[in-house]
Order: sequence, then structure tokens, then C-alpha cells
Amino acid sequence: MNNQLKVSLPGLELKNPIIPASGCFGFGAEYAKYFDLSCLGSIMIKATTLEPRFGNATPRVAETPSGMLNAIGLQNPGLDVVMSEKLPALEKYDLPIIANVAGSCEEDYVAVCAKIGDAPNVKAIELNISCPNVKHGGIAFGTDPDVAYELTKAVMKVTKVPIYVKLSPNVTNIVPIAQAIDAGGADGLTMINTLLGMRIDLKTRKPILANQTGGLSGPAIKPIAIRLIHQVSQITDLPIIGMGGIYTADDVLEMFMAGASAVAVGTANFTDPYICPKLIEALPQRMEELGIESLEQLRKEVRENRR
Amino acid sequence: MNNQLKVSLPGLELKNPIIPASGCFGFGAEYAKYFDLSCLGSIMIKATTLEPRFGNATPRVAETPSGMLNAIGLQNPGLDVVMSEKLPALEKYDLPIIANVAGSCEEDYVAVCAKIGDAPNVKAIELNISCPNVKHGGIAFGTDPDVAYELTKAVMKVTKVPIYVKLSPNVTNIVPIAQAIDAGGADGLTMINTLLGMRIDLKTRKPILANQTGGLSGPAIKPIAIRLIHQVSQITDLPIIGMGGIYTADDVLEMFMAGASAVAVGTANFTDPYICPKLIEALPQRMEELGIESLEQLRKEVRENRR
Amino acid sequence: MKQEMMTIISQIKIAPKIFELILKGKLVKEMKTPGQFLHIKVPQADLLLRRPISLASIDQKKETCTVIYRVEGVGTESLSLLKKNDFLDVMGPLGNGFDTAFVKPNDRVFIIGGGIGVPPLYQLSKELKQRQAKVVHLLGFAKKEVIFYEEEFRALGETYYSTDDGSYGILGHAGNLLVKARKVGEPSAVYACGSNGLLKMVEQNFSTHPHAYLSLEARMACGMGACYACVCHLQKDETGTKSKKICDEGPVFPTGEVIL
Amino acid sequence: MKQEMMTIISQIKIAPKIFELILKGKLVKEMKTPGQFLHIKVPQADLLLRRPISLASIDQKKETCTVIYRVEGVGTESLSLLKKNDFLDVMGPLGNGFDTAFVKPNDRVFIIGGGIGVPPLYQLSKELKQRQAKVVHLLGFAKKEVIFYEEEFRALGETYYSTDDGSYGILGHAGNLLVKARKVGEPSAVYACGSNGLLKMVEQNFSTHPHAYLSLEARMACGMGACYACVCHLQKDETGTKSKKICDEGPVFPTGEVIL
Ligand SMILES: Cc1cc2nc3c(=O)[nH]c(=O)nc-3n(C[C@H](O)[C@H](O)[C@H](O)COP(=O)(O)OP(=O)(O)OC[C@H]3O[C@@H](n4cnc5c(N)ncnc54)[C@H](O)[C@@H]3O)c2cc1C
Ligand SMILES: Cc1cc2nc3c(=O)[nH]c(=O)nc-3n(C[C@H](O)[C@H](O)[C@H](O)COP(=O)(O)OP(=O)(O)OC[C@H]3O[C@@H](n4cnc5c(N)ncnc54)[C@H](O)[C@@H]3O)c2cc1C
Ligand SMILES: Cc1cc2nc3c(=O)[nH]c(=O)nc-3n(C[C@H](O)[C@H](O)[C@H](O)COP(=O)(O)O)c2cc1C
Ligand SMILES: Cc1cc2nc3c(=O)[nH]c(=O)nc-3n(C[C@H](O)[C@H](O)[C@H](O)COP(=O)(O)O)c2cc1C
Ligand code: FES
Ligand code: FES
Repeated sequence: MNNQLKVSLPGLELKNPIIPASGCFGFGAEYAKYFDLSCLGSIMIKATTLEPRFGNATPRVAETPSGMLNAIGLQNPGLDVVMSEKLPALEKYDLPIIANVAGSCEEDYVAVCAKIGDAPNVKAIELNISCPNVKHGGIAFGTDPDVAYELTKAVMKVTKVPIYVKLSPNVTNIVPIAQAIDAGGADGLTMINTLLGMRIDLKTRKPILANQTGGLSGPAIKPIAIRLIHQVSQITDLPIIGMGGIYTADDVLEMFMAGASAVAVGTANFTDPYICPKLIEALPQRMEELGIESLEQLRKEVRENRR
Repeated sequence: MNNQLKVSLPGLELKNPIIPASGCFGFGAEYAKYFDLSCLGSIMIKATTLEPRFGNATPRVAETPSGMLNAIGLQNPGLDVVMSEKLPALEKYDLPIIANVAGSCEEDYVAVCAKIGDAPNVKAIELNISCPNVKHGGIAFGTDPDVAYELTKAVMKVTKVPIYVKLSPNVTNIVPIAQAIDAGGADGLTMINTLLGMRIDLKTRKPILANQTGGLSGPAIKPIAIRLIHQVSQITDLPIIGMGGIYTADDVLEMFMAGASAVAVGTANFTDPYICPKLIEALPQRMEELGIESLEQLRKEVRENRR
Repeated sequence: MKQEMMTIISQIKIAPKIFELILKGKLVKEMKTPGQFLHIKVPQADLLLRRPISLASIDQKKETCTVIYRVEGVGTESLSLLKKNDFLDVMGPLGNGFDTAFVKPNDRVFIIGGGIGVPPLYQLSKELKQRQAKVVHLLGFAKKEVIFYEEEFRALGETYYSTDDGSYGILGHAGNLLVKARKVGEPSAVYACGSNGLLKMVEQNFSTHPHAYLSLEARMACGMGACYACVCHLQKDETGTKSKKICDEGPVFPTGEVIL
Repeated sequence: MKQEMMTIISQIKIAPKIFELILKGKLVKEMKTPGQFLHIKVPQADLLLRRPISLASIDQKKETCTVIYRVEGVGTESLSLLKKNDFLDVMGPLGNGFDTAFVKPNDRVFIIGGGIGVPPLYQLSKELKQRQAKVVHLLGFAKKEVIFYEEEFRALGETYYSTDDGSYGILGHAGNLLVKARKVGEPSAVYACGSNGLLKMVEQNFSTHPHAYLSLEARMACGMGACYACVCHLQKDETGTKSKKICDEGPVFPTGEVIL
């Protein structure tokens, strides 16, 4: 019974598969006022870069039907503050942390990956090569297989913890990129990051976001995430942490059936700050109704049924 | 007052910019039972291929949050029946028709384009190089700039009416594709076709659609459509017929502000069969509230404000 | 008129997960044929597609109609929360219903239904009764608790039940009821609505019967023939390119016509 | 407790497009500081983001609170359709409100508000009155019709109006009222909420005043400090990398602190 929700991935022994997604949960402290973070499977902390960043001008968010756009621009206090303040503050929870790492060039990524794994609670790194909201780096690393391969290899050399590479959905064909990352030696994949979108303010006749474009997230993109996870899980054995529009226990199970081995929950935290504990609570009953013994069992079945 | 909604595009003098999108309005006959089609700006008829096609196995549609997936697979009665029955049936309406043309190879496209313009009411062709739901052709033509260029050139040689090429959003970078089509001599662009998505049935643990993947349409994709139309309108002077999630007069105006010169309405017809006449009726008041004199005036302003 | 904001007169749960919804509006005037369906816009903004639900009964005098549905997913769940005096966006009636014009007094007619396929058969049976046919109802359900409208059907003619778990009537599916009923006498007409398995069974039994009708289901978008979402193949089509649309050329087809 | 399905006690239109909504629930116990806001989930499934709306008044005895909002877009439109006894998903109270701890009896205090920035100033003014401050309300509106709570403000202290079209009070914006009011005497505290233009005007007038406070707005997602959607730059930050989050470090800031 208790092991029903357990999933085991490289570096990550998770008591359940529910992980707040990077950028939607800060460094945990704010949500800790709402519930005990120890209930979570893990936390993907906000993207961390070598230097502190302010990010983009505001407005940074806009609403879309069943979705939202964001163009935060990777605002974060920088590696040093994350290491000295943000990560230690999470040590009191019984929780493996996944550190989301971003950069403007290969050296930046390497520098952060070399160090952030030193934090005792960082059990894995999520390499963000798919942020659509920064001019340099970000998505550029995630749309070219060769670049993705080189970057993966470079960070694999320096890291002490497993590396999960976060894929962009803004590509014609995701397969060669996933293959390149696999070949580069990554331990897993996370997907999907946001899709590039825009909203225009009818009164000003200009884009709502100061950055003009932003990343689309939320249930609107769920069918795209499902398709991409399904597609990638057919061509690689790397475990996939799935995300994109998860709001319900059914969504979690749909991602598993598509090929995910754990899931991250982003936008839903804004709609309901208690969504993660609610999902953890709702899963067992829904699994029983659908005749799913355990998530590990479901993962096995899905893998076996691949074409 | 009466000219407020008029827009003029190559081959198309439209009394208003509202056009039912291809595949969502059949060949008009069914909706003619609901309202007088003469009120529309135009109709984009269902994709027509050289030979009749049955399309994909069923189920062919699935629902998603603020969207839907379809994998019809270009079912249509073939060029001959369209020419001899479907198009003549539309002649009684005061209505220019846009014929959506699809094929499995260049010769097919050329053969259909050479002939379909002979129909007296076909005033333009929409070249569907972006259907994600067929194995051969379709989207393959719309993701490679060279292929798109060659195809555009080939059909331009044989056609008597202006050609609008329909772009796929499933690409890493839409700019070179739009530029190739521009260079190939097309008269305009229509965008966007659907995004590739998937839904899984939790009971069977298999994709809901028989085709596994389908094309995502509806408000969910509107911010992606707005972004792509905005992006493409910055790099070409070709007029753009915008589509993707239009449900309200505000959506129509947002597309114009992004760079569209007319709009097509797809999925919304399924939610409300009267949506097109309702949009036509709602536009003038909304334009007045927003201080928009006429759509031609708005188009001009948007073009002038390009970066 | 083909679409209306109809008023909810009542909504009651008549069995576990099964609801009876009575609607009032001018649209009722158009509802003439049993087996037609309504295309219902569930009042939840992120659900775009309408839900096809069969007419279970029509009352022209009161300007009301009844539908009976089972909560399956998010749409029917949301529908079940509506209350008296709420409005509901309804398109319809859509599709071709059951042909009954040929039925003569004292004709022995089989009505075969399974589970949530039973609702449209109620209005059908009422109309057959008016034509003074002798209606035999052969109805299969999963178990006793989910049976609904038993009194109503019994009031219209002979009524036999089968249940998958044997908790009511005979054990097994409606096919077992059919075997028995045919022993008593062959029907001059057959009407069926239910799962694909049930329809196939009826098709096999009456593939050449001149008046055997099946009501099909399909995932739909437009519901009125424009989008090709709901097609099925034809039995007599070697090319494999021909099709019928279940929404506007069906949902009722004679046996021998379409591939199930 | 930080989130609750609160009950709607009443919702009335108090001016064109402007609604007063009274909510009841246990969450009221947490609501202590004027200037804090509620983060409201509008009951429309395709709208994911909550709407920040200021507390306009709090009644601990009745366990109720009031918000006043203007219909701007789809969310507030949908909110305005709710009726007595409906439930509303409310998070809050969020943010830091107005500091009033330092205010002494007979202090002359300016409350400067514009349009839909006026609501939070009402609870503020009530609390200042309890502290026996002499409150001067300087309120700017577009035109006479959209003024609300006039009687309520007048009951708490001197109240002056400006309107953009001169249809009530003096012609022009609240800055004109401020010029006049300062002639009578300088304030020991200043509180402002309204358009960016209004806030800039107050910032310019009182940039070094030790007790001048501005309540800011920003498009928000989480509303509680986790997403960095709502940041603003600091005046004293040469690197340009520092920021404050309006949702949890604001929405109220002293003048001289953030860049408007
Ligand atoms: C002609 C016709 C008549 C019907 N009559 C009845 C009836 O009288 N009573 C009743 O309970 N049910 C009836 N159904 C089935 C009913 O339409 C589905 O149960 C319902 O649409 C499920 O909606 P949902 O939102 O609860 O499920 P979801 O799974 O959330 O629906 C998602 C999408 O799939 C479609 N869908 C799901 N299941 C079906 C299905 N079995 N058939 C068609 N579309 C489906 C929905 O319409 C929707 O577009 C009928 C179906 C058809 C085609
Ligand atoms: C701290 C704070 C307190 C506020 N207090 C009040 C109040 O007491 N009364 C009142 O009428 N309004 C208040 N507002 C403004 C109010 O939040 C917006 O008018 C409202 O969110 C508009 O929602 P909508 O769905 O109608 O508009 P839409 O334009 O459809 O909203 C789309 C998105 O943009 C956001 N948005 C749009 N306008 C604003 C805005 N001006 N500020 C912040 N987000 C916005 C919405 O929250 C939503 O996420 C306050 C804003 C903030 C930040
Ligand atoms: C406000 C916001 C900020 C985000 N910041 C990051 C980030 O810093 N790093 C990252 O890899 N992804 C970031 N993302 C993407 C999410 O982690 C996630 O991939 C995406 O939102 C899809 O999941 P969802 O639909 O559940 O939100 C951000 C998303 C949002 C909405
Ligand atoms: C059921 C369905 C069938 C479609 N068939 C075609 C088609 O035959 N040819 C084509 O170019 N686009 C087709 N499309 C795409 C639409 O024309 C349109 O580009 C897309 O749906 C986005 O617009 P919407 O969000 O308003 O639906 C189809 C879309 C749907 C939903
Ligand atoms: S549902 Fe559109 S053709 Fe049948
Ligand atoms: S709204 Fe998320 S940090 Fe302020």
C-alpha cells in the first residue's frame, strides 16, 4: 500500500512522483507556509545561474485560455546565494532536491553544475536548455542536437549527481535532440518546457508582456506534452519526468501512460497552492479505480508495451 | 459604416474578414441549414485531393482543455466530385470560395491546383502543406524550406487564382519557411494549422485517437498562433489569414493586431454553429469601443508599426 | 430553429451515476423522431465539444423533452451539477431516428437495449405502442441497481431483463433474452441500441431482416455532418473509400449497411 | 489557514461596472491589515490565474469582508455574475498592508486615491479614525457616476473630489486636490493607491517623507512570492539586479524605495 506511489529514478528515490516544477515554486520557502514540504516527492528549484539575474521587464505574465504565458527571464539570486541560503533552508525537509541550472554559455552551465551538486540535498540536476525567455542561451541549446550533445557531455564530466536534461517542445523534431542527449550521457530527461506564445493588449495594441513573447504553460499544452513524452519514450530508455498542464490525478496517470516515470507540476500551483499535496492524496484511489497496483508496475507495463 | 469590416486581399474582396476554416465547415451545405452563408466573408472548404479519400480510422477526435484533437486524415470525395457537386452547390451564395488543396506528392498538388481554379466561385487556393494527420505529404511539405519553395513555385505555374500557403506551427523556426514560400511567389499565407498532440484513454491505456496523434486546435493554441503571425508579419509583406482558437470578436481583433488581414474560424463552429454570423455582428461595436475605425485602417496601422 | 438555451425543469438521479434531465423550450417542437439526439454544450468553459445525448422522451403538450445519461467523464459530471431553472445550450434534434412508419397494428416488435443505450428506446416504444404494435423489450444491464425506467417499459409491453451478474432477470447479456424471444415468434421489426457487442449480436441475428435497425455511437465534433469525425465504413464497398456519417446519416442504420 | 471557499453574503452594483462583494468565512480572522489583498479564483474553468483584489473593509464580528472591484476583463466579468450563497475560492490575506502603528491622535493624514485604487483606502481610513487621526481624503475619479462610497468616506473625515471631466468636485486629477490640501497644512502621513500616474505624483511630492506609502499593482501569478512575476526595481540599486516582489514584499512600499 505504502509503496504504491514510490518511484525510483537515477539519483532519486521518490516517495511519490509529485514534484513542483522549476520556476513555479521558488526555492520552496513560500509554499512551506502553506504545507509541510516533506510530503512532496522532490522539488525542482527555480533556475539557478552563475551570477544573480534580474530577469525581464514587467509585465511578465499574461493569461491565456487554460494556460498562461510567462517571461520571467530566469530571475534568481545566483549560485552563491542559492548554495549559502536557499538550499540549506530546505535541508530540514525529508526531501531530495532537483536543481534547475541555466546559463548563457557552456562555461556557465559547467561552472554551476560543478558546484551545485555539493549541496547535500541536491540529488539531481535539471539542465534547462529550453527556456524560451532569455536572449542568450536557454532555448538555443535545446533546439540543435549537436549543441545539446556537447553541452550534455561537458556537464556530465564535472557533475557529481545525475543530470536530467529539460527538452523544449518548440522544435520540428524532438527525436534527434533526445538521442543526442542520450548519447551525451545524460541520466534522464524532463519535458516539456513552455511553448512560445504571445498575447496582445487590445487597448494598447502592443504585446502584453514587456518581453513580447513568453512561454505557454498549463492544461492548454498538456496534449502536446503527452505526445512528445510518448514519442521520446519510444526511442530512448532514459527515464522521463513529465510536465505540462498537470492539474489532476488523471493527468498524472496519463503522463505515466505516455511514458513518464515521475511528474512535475507547474502552473497548477498558482491556481491552487495546495495542488501538490492534493494530487498525492488523490492518486491511490484513482489508481485503484483504474486497476493500477503501483506506479512502478504501471511504468513497467508501459515500457513493455512500447512499439 | 458598411465598409468598416471590408478587407481586400489578393483575389479576395471580402465584405468581412470572417472565414470558416478548412475542415470545420465541410463544403458549406450542412451549415447552410443553420444560416445564410452569404453573410460570410468567404469559406475555406474541406481539403480536396486528386482522388477520393476515406481518411483515418475512428475515433478521429478527442477533447483537450480549451482545445480538441482531430485526426480526420483529409477525408474528402476527391477533385471530380468537388468540382461537379460541392462547388456548384455554393454558387447560389454571394461568396468567394477558398479551396483548400492537399496531396501526397508534388504532382498531386499541381494537378488539383491546375483544375480547381476553373470553378467560377473559387477565388483563391489555400495550399495545405501542414496537415499533421497523414503519413505522406501534408506536414512534410511545410517543415522544410526547400520543399516548400519548390512546391510553391510548381503550383504557381499552373494556377489561375492566387495561392495562399498554410503554415505549420510544428517547426523550430517558421521564418525560413515563410521566406521560402514568399520567394516561391505565393500571394499570401494562412496560419496556423494544428499542433501535434495526443490524449490517452485511462481505461484502455492507449491513445484515444486511432491515429494515435492528432492536430490540436481551439483557444488553447491561440497564443501560439498570435506569436507566429506576429513573427511572420515582421519578415514578409504577404497578407496573412490568421486562425487558431478564434471564439470572440476580441480574438479577431487580437489576430489583426498581430498582423493578420483576415481570419478563419475552425473549432468554434463545433461549439456554436452560429459563431461566424455572431462574430460578424459583434465586431462593429467592439471596434467602436476600441476606437478602431475600420479593419483596413487597423491593418495599415499594424503594418506601419512593424519593427 | 436548431439551437436554444433550454430551461431545466428537473434533474434527478434515477440510479447510481444515472440522471434524468427534463428540458423545456421551443426546440421541442422540432423533436419528432425517436432515436434522434441532442448535442449539448456542457456549461464549463474549457470543454469545447458538445455531448451527444439521445432523446429519451418527448412531450409536445408540455413542450418538454427528457434525456437520460450516465456520468462518464468531466462533461457529464459537470452536467449533473445543474439544477432546476438553470439554462442549458442545446442543439438539435440531430440525426435520423428510428423508422416506424411501416409498423402495423399487432406487429410483434423487438426492442433490444443495453445499459445506457436504453434511453432512446423508451420514446421509440411509446410510439410503437401508439401504432398498436406488440412490443417486446429485451434489456441488458450490468446489475440490478443500474436498471432504470423498469415500470415505464413494463407499462408499454412485455419486458425481460438480463444482468451481467445475474442480480436481476436472467444471467448474461441481452443475446440470451433474444434466443428465448425468437422461440416464441420472429419479429416483424427489430430496434437495438447499446454497446458495440450488443449491436454486433443483433446484426448477426438479423443481417437480412428488412426492418432491423441499429443505433450507433461515435465520438463527434460538429454533430451535423460537416467535420467527418464520426464516419463508419460500408459493408458493400470494395474500395474502402465510402463512408456514412453517424451524426447526420445515422445514428440509426438498418442492419446490413455499415461495418460495426 | 490561507485559502477557503468563502460564502457570498451579497453582491451589488454600486456604480457603472463597479461591484461590492461581501464574503463570509473563517479566513476573515486572518485579515488584520488594510492594504492587504485577496487572491480570488474566478469560477471559470479556462481561467487559471487568480485575481488580486484589495480588502475594502473587514468586519471581524460578522466574520465578513468586503471587496470592491471594477469589471475590466473576462475574470471580473465572470465574478460579477455570482450571487448570494454562491461559494468563492479565496486565498489570502496576502501582502503587507499599510503601516499605521506610528499614527497618533490628531495627526493630519492624507489619503490619496484614484478610481479603482480607492477601495483599500476605506478600511485604512476606518483604522486611522480609530487611532483618532484627522484624515483628509483626496479622491480622483473619471466622472461623477463612477464615484462610490462617498457617504462612507465623508463619515470618516474631510473628503475632496476631483474628476477628469469636472462633473464633480474640482476639474483634473487628485494632484490638484493635493496642492490645495498642502496649503492648509503638511501631513504627518500619506497613503496612496491608484494609477501609476497618481503614485508618481505622490512619490514626487513626498519622496523623502518618513511616512508616505504607495500601494502598487502588478500582473501576478502565485501572489505569494514564489514566481517572480510581480517584481519592481529598487531606487537605490546601481547593479539593476535587485528587486522587490509586489505581492509579498508589497503591495505597499514607502516612497523612495521602488521605481514606479
Ligand atoms: C448519438 C449518441 C447518443 C448518445 N446518447 C446517450 C444517452 O442517451 N445517454 C448517455 O448516457 N450517453 C449517450 N451517449 C454517449 C455520451 O455522448 C457520452 O457518454 C458522453 O459524451 C461522455 O461525455 P463526458 O464528458 O462525460 O466524457 P469524456 O470522456 O470526458 O468526454 C470527452 C469527449 O469524448 C466524447 N465521448 C466520450 N465518450 C463518448 C461516447 N461513448 N460516445 C460519443 N462520444 C463520447 C465526448 O462527447 C467528449 O467530446 C450517446 C452518444 C452518441 C454518439
Ligand atoms: C494588489 C492588487 C490589488 C488590487 N485591488 C483591486 C481592487 O480592489 N479592485 C479592483 O477593481 N481591482 C483591483 N486590482 C486590479 C485587478 O486585479 C484587475 O483589475 C483584475 O485582475 C482584472 O481581471 P480581469 O479578469 O477582469 O481582466 P483580464 O484582463 O481578463 O485579466 C487577465 C489577467 O491579467 C491580470 N490583470 C489584468 N489587469 C490587471 C491589473 N490592473 N492588475 C493586476 N493584474 C491584472 C489578471 O489578474 C489576470 O491574470 C488590484 C490589483 C493588484 C495587483
Ligand atoms: C512562471 C514560470 C516560471 C518558470 N521558470 C522556469 C525555470 O526557471 N526553469 C525551467 O526549467 N522551467 C521554468 N518554467 C517551466 C516549468 O517548469 C514547466 O516546464 C512548464 O511550466 C510546464 O508545466 P506546467 O504546465 O505544469 O506549468 C517556468 C514556468 C512558469 C509558468
Ligand atoms: C476537425 C478538423 C478538421 C480539419 N481539417 C483541415 C483540412 O482539411 N485542411 C486544413 O488545411 N486544415 C484543417 N484543419 C485545421 C483548421 O483549418 C485550422 O487551421 C485549425 O483548426 C486552427 O483553427 P481553430 O483553432 O479555429 O480550429 C482542421 C481542423 C479541425 C479541427
Ligand atoms: S460529427 Fe462532424 S460529421 Fe459527424
Ligand atoms: S506574483 Fe509570484 S512572486 Fe509575486
